[in-house]
Amino acid sequence: MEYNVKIDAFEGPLDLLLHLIKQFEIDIYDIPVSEITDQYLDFIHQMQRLELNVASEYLVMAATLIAMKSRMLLPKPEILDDLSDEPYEDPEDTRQALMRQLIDYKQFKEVADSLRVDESRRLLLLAKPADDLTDYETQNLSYLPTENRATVYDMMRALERMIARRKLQQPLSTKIDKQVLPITKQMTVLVQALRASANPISFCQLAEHYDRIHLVVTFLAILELMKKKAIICRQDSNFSDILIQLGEEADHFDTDEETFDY
Amino acid sequence: MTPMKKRSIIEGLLYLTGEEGIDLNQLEKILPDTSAQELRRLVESMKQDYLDNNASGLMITDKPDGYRLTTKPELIPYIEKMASIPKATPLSQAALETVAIIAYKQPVSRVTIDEIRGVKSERALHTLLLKGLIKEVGRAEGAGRAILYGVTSLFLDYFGFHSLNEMPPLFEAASQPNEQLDAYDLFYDKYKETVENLKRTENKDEQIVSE
Amino acid sequence: MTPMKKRSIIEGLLYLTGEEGIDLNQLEKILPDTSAQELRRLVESMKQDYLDNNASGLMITDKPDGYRLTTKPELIPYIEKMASIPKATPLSQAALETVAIIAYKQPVSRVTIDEIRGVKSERALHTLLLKGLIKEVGRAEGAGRAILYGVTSLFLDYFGFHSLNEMPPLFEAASQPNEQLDAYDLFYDKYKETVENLKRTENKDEQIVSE
Repeated sequence: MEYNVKIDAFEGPLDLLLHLIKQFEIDIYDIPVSEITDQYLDFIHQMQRLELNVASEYLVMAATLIAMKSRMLLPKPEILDDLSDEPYEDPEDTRQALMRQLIDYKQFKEVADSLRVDESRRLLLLAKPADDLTDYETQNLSYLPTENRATVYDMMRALERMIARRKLQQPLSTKIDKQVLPITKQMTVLVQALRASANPISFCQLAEHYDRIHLVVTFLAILELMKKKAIICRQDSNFSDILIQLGEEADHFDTDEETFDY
Repeated sequence: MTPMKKRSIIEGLLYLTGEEGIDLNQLEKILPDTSAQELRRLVESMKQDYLDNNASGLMITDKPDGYRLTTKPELIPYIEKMASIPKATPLSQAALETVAIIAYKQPVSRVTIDEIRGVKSERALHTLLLKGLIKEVGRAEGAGRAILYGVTSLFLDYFGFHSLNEMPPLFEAASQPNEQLDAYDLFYDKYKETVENLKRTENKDEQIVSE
Repeated sequence: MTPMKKRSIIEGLLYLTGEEGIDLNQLEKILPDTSAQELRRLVESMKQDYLDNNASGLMITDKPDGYRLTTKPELIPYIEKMASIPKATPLSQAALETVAIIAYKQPVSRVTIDEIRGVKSERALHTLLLKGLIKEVGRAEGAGRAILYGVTSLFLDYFGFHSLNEMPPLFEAASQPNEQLDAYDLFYDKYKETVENLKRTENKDEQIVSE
């Protein structure tokens, strides 16, 4: 059995059970306890073997399934002892309850799927932010209506929208961060920048426009260029700014295979 | 005032209000000599004109109690090229499931949602509150007085519904667990029906999207 | 691509970029098979069409190196009317962003707020001061001695806090980095897919819209 699906792909144990029910063509209205338990445990074990973090709620479900399966194997006591410390739990009741829970959850999952379709259709229609019409207000601006007041959630939502907007305005989005920024390329960029500039460039100057990943790559590029004597770095004292200028090998350094990229 | 003039005012206001859009009753106040019916007719004919006009990239879409100007869907590939235009992030699967449960079971507590989903829904609830799709609608009786949640009108707007009735019809089936227990067979039939309905609407949706 | 289609794209982008407007060279990048000269001609003819069309409340105005969509001047009385209707959300997005930043970062100068928001906040600050939600709390050290702002007790009262400590932690509220990233990635893929679909069926787009 191949498991191409990661446990992260599931929204919890119920979701995983629904997946197994679908995969093994199990009748959701008459779930065979033994089979579903085996499939479920098998999956969890595979995930653990792959050293994937299996959240506790998956393990709780595993325990429930095992308990149900083992009780099914035992004969039902002929006389029910209501006074015993552990009242008898009919495994059939547990099975029915689980089935109802799964059916219930499945419905909402299906609704969620249909909402996803509605959402994606909706996301194709874009509108601009509303203009601030404060300048056109003829009434007294200091009036702050107490009905329909803005809430803290309105404020948080505004912040969230602002962050989304800002993310897109930045030269490097999250998406691009993840892409390879080759050190070799950054080395070339640096040397070109130094050639274009009559004076040495300070490290702080380089750091100005970059995010963290960019900065790390730039720093590594500097180290690599120093090694190849393509640049010379100077620092007057501890923690003072580092000045970078072209070195003797600047015209014929080559970005060989030794240089690893991130 | 000529209908032309009225249309120009409506267009201008739709432009300014952007994603917030404009309510029908706001328009009534701004154009007091115009009945709601006439306004509705005017906007509907504007809608049609935008759609018919291939030289226009704009269209009027409905929002609860009003209208909003948006770009046409076929503009997306070109809009994508403009980094400065923010794009909305869709909801996570967890958030979608959670909001679906709230829509059918409201008012509903976090514990009930957790039980139905079989996992903690705290983060999803938080996201939905922040996006304004759900709100606190009260407190449960009894110990703990748990917060109860319901959907907002923004929920309808976000998914393009005019009312909750437009949601897939499993409301009765899923919301009354006790009845469900007693009338299990009935429930089963209803469920089948719902699944059929869902399949049918789903196919239709796919058609629209992929056409 | 037909000139009609190009016009629709330009109109859509002019709408979405709103007050900011769009630069000619941005348009050149988005419509690469179109020369700057042709674009200029296209926009000029669009300009004329808006002016000639009495049913339209919009016009294209020039800005340095580009264009911007605005409402026609004769709409001002109606815009004023709309601005004076009490709103469902009494604070604009700009005002909410600004007051949130002040609440978390106070004392804070206008320049810092502008940097965080990426746009000028003068108008929002003015509104907030008038409404009594913020106040001047001092002056920055150094050149310029910029005014520093903080929130007022009316702010706490209005949003129902007893103290600023009751505001949601900023990190949790504003970022939720993991979920957002996931959602973003998911969206990105979906979005690509949609774009591909759209490209494939570009000629049939009008059908979708009119459905």
